[in-house]
Amino acid sequence: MKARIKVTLKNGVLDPQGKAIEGALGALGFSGIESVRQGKFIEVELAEKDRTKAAAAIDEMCRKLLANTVIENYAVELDEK
Amino acid sequence: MKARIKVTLKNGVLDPQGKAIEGALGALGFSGIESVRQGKFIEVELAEKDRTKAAAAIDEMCRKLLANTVIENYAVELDEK
Amino acid sequence: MIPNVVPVTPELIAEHGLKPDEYQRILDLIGREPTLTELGIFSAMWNEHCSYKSSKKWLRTLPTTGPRVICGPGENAGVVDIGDGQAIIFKMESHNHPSYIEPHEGAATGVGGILRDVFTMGARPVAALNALRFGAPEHPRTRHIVSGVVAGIGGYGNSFGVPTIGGEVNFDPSYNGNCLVNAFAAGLADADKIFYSEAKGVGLPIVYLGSKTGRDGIHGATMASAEFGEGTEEKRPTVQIGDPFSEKLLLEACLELMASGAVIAIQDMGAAGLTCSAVEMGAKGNLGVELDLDKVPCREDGMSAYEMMLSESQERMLMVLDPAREKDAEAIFVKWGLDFAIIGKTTDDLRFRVRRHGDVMADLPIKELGDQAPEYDRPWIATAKPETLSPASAPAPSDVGEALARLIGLPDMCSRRWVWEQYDHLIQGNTAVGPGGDAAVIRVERQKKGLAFSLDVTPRYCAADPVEGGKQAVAECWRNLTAVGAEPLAITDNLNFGNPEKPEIMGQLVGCIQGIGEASRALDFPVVSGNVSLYNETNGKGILPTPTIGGVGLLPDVAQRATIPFKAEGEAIILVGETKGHLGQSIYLRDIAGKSDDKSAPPPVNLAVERRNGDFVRTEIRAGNLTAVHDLSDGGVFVALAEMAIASGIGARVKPETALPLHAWAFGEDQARYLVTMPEKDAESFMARAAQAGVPAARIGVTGGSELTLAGATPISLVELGVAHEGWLPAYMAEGAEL
Amino acid sequence: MKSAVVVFPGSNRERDMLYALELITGVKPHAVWHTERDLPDVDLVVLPGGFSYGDYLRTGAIAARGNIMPAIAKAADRGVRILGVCNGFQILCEAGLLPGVLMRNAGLKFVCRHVKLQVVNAETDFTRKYERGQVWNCPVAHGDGNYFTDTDTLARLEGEGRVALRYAEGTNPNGSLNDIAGILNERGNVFGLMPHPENMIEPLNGATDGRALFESVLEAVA
Ligand SMILES: Nc1ncnc2c1ncn2[C@@H]1O[C@H](COP(=O)(O)OP(=O)(O)O)[C@@H](O)[C@H]1O
Ligand SMILES: [Mg+2]
Repeated sequence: MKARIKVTLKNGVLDPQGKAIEGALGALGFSGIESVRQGKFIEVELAEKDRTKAAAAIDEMCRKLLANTVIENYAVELDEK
Repeated sequence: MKARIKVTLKNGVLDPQGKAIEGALGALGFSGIESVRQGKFIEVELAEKDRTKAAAAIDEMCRKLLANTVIENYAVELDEK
Repeated sequence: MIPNVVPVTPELIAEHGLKPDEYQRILDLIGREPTLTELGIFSAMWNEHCSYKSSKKWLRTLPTTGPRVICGPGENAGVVDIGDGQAIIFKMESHNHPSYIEPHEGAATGVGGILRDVFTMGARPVAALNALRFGAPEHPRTRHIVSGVVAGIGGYGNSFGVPTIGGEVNFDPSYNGNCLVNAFAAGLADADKIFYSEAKGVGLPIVYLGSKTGRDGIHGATMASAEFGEGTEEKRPTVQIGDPFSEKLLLEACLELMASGAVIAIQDMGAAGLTCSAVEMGAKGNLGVELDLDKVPCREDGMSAYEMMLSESQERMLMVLDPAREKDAEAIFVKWGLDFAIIGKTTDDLRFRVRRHGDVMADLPIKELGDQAPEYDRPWIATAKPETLSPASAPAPSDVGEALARLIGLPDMCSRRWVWEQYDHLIQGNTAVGPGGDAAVIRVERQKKGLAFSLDVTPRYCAADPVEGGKQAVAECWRNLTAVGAEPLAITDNLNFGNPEKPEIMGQLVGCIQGIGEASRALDFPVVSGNVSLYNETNGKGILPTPTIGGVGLLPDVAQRATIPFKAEGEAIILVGETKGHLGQSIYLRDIAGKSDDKSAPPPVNLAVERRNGDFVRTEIRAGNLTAVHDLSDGGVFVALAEMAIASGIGARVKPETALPLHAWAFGEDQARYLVTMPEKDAESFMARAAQAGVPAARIGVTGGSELTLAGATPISLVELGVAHEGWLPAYMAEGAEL
Repeated sequence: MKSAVVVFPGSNRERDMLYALELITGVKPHAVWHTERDLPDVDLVVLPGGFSYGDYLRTGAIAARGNIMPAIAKAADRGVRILGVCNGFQILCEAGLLPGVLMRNAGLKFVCRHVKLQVVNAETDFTRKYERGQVWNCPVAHGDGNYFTDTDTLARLEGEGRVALRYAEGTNPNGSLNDIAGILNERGNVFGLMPHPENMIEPLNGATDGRALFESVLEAVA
């Protein structure tokens, strides 16, 4: 089972990297950019075949380590493969 | 238009972060983890309403700034909103 | 998996960087066609980087011994005695091409490689420096490369935990398509606990330690081999990624392991990883080596013997362990969470044998792999001796003060703060003089003494006159160490040149080595390690010859160091050394007078004078007579004065007594000179001592005020100078933001 | 004073800290490896600077979940003084022993330079040897020192005098909220700061302004 996890900053949390990217894109001549936010994209390959169990495990991983839930949200996609 | 961009390391490129996360998950007692890879997830809000134009602009941003195409791949999803 | 037996076509040979006669040499040596793995092994061992085939003949002419030299060239790094049973171990190495392709990772892995060379010998790294050469600022790729290289160097060293305390940054169009990243590292060890790469003992386990092996950096060679296998997409050569975290663990594990007494021999895996390290360990110890590649920890599936032998994955070590201590060693590897495996053993048959899946993939004579490498006496043409430019024939500026204000803010002259603030230069708590001084100085941990470091070369001098340029690079390095009060001990060199198959380029290499040799002999400043990087060319045009010199000096008492800033108002400023107003190849001539095509001679180096003046200044520093010291180089007296003033916020009033045109006096780049300050009351006796030592010295002015005033020129405010000096680099980098 | 320095894989200023503590307290501190589950009996536990686990994922995140952390939390509950410097501060935040997070520097670059620190609260166990309002010199060396927390927490920190140190005179190197350089927990026995007082203790360092921080703890536990 493969899990694709997006970790994004919560609304209202300052995002220095996103802001810098926004500035850099502007400097490169791109216009009409309203906002940029940067997060993480983590892919985890699991031996677990059972979807429910895998989902539960990944959720726990996110809560315990992969996301800092004080400032971050996470979303998981599971994929047989 | 909102673009969601996943930037991931190319196959075969060493991913020290992924390796460290894998180790940490193991230490936390998670078993059956076969691999972890870490990438970036970038969300860009564009004023552009035209899908084709937006796609072209985002692609250029990725090549010029958001991804390091020597070592990274990128994938874009576009979303009206 | 790539098959091991393939038709050896001329294309395949060429793609492995081997010339037809070199291939013939292989056939003669082994009496049969090589397997693919064997061809790969030969190509790795016999390339320029490992075999020094174009430079060896000339490198042999360098002086490499001295009373303090414990180990000269031939090991991972040079070892020099610093008293009290301690040694300093240091080396410099280039990572030019990788840094051009991927600036961040290329530079980072360059730092990682040189740190490994140092701790492989049992030393804890205590200082890192780097000499960087970039293309013209206006070239479209330059900014991207500067940004990536600096972040890469900082990112690696900061995380590893070594202070990065100095270096060089220059811009020149000749580096547009070929930047130079020369990384220097130095470490401390007990002089009787140095570790070498020579294997000892038959049948001993060879242990692999560190990160797993992947398909990193298997250069062009892989492209050739890929057509033999399936899944070519997957096997494309990849850039090496630095992992400073693993390197830090490797450092601690190695030092712990060495202290435990389990290590018999150790060698890091650098260029051509497993191949070079295993062959060197065996060949040096007159032993054969047998490797079972199935045991090698791999990061990717299905790696062939060929790929494993050529992989340049980072943060890996190879060692011969005392079998009686295997358990202790294992406990240390486990503690640090590192991959390790016994991957082979030493043998008595002098063969280098490599197995994969039980099959012998390579079986070669181990000594010959290194000893029988081709060596060339390449044709060379000496660079024509240039004419000397007379001071009077160099165009004058409309105002010398205004010229200074421009000079101090030029790309090659401005402050490098933007660079070194990204480097942790304070970690370890021993930094006495950080970046920005003549030489960087650290205290030797828990001791009174200190060590000084400096990297130097003036490529435009080397281009105009390789011999004088080579001499000058060594002399300037020696002078920088002297200017902080250190006794110069020894050097490492990093010779960056174009294509040695061109006689003019070979002539530059030969000339520079000759100059380096002359200077290091005259100054008792032996060469204990080094590295050669050739083929630095784009579209058939070579870089400026750039033989970077890295010097190390010793201060008996770090508290006696001298620094650049003026210390008080009303102090005497004295110029030590003779000023002849030599403007040929000067920054002034190139950048202010607009003579970028200057073909005249660089300033000549008189090594006896260099030594006499320097020894005098060092004695005065150590006697505590001087309050500030700065050596003179690019930009001459006036630039040095400005730097002393800006660094202190104290101005100066200067009135030279000279028959020279003012701009030649102010900006001439005559060698063997220093600016020193002292309380006014001490000036007279200083002048007397200088006269007695036969050292030319002239009182040229007094510190004080908030301006730099040179009689005959418009005074300039320090604020204005400071803004110009600090401004250029941050402003330049801000123009094209990078992530 | 008895002290301990906790060492994680990738810590790299632990030797600086061990040296500083020995120099200032006159007692050799313990070095505690992260896999331990118990701490020695000490008055001060220090989490030193560095790049624990390479700073991968988030700074301090992996170390904060290490074996030794429950023991540190328990010690904090007992009132033992806990000091986190730089990466140590990041770990304390990730472990929830201090509120908030340290994000990427606003300039996105690693910054190593001297800054000026202003003592906002001189009545803490970590700052009592300074004067209130005193400004001192101290180096910083970090890429992620940009302190951030929600507005309620920020108001509480400020209101309760738990912002002990601020970057002074426009020297904020990282964009941290309210120029915060160092904060305390509610009880006042856990302190985290980004700057490196352990590198400001001898004339060689240019000044000795960092000593008072260690001397404060020394006095507090006496
Ligand atoms: N220009 C040089 N001057 C003196 N010694 C050199 C020079 N270039 C290389 N050497 C020495 O040759 C040996 C092999 O160098 P190198 O292959 O770069 O080392 P490594 O295998 O550790 O990367 C080293 O001991 C090095 O110090
Ligand atoms: Mg080496």
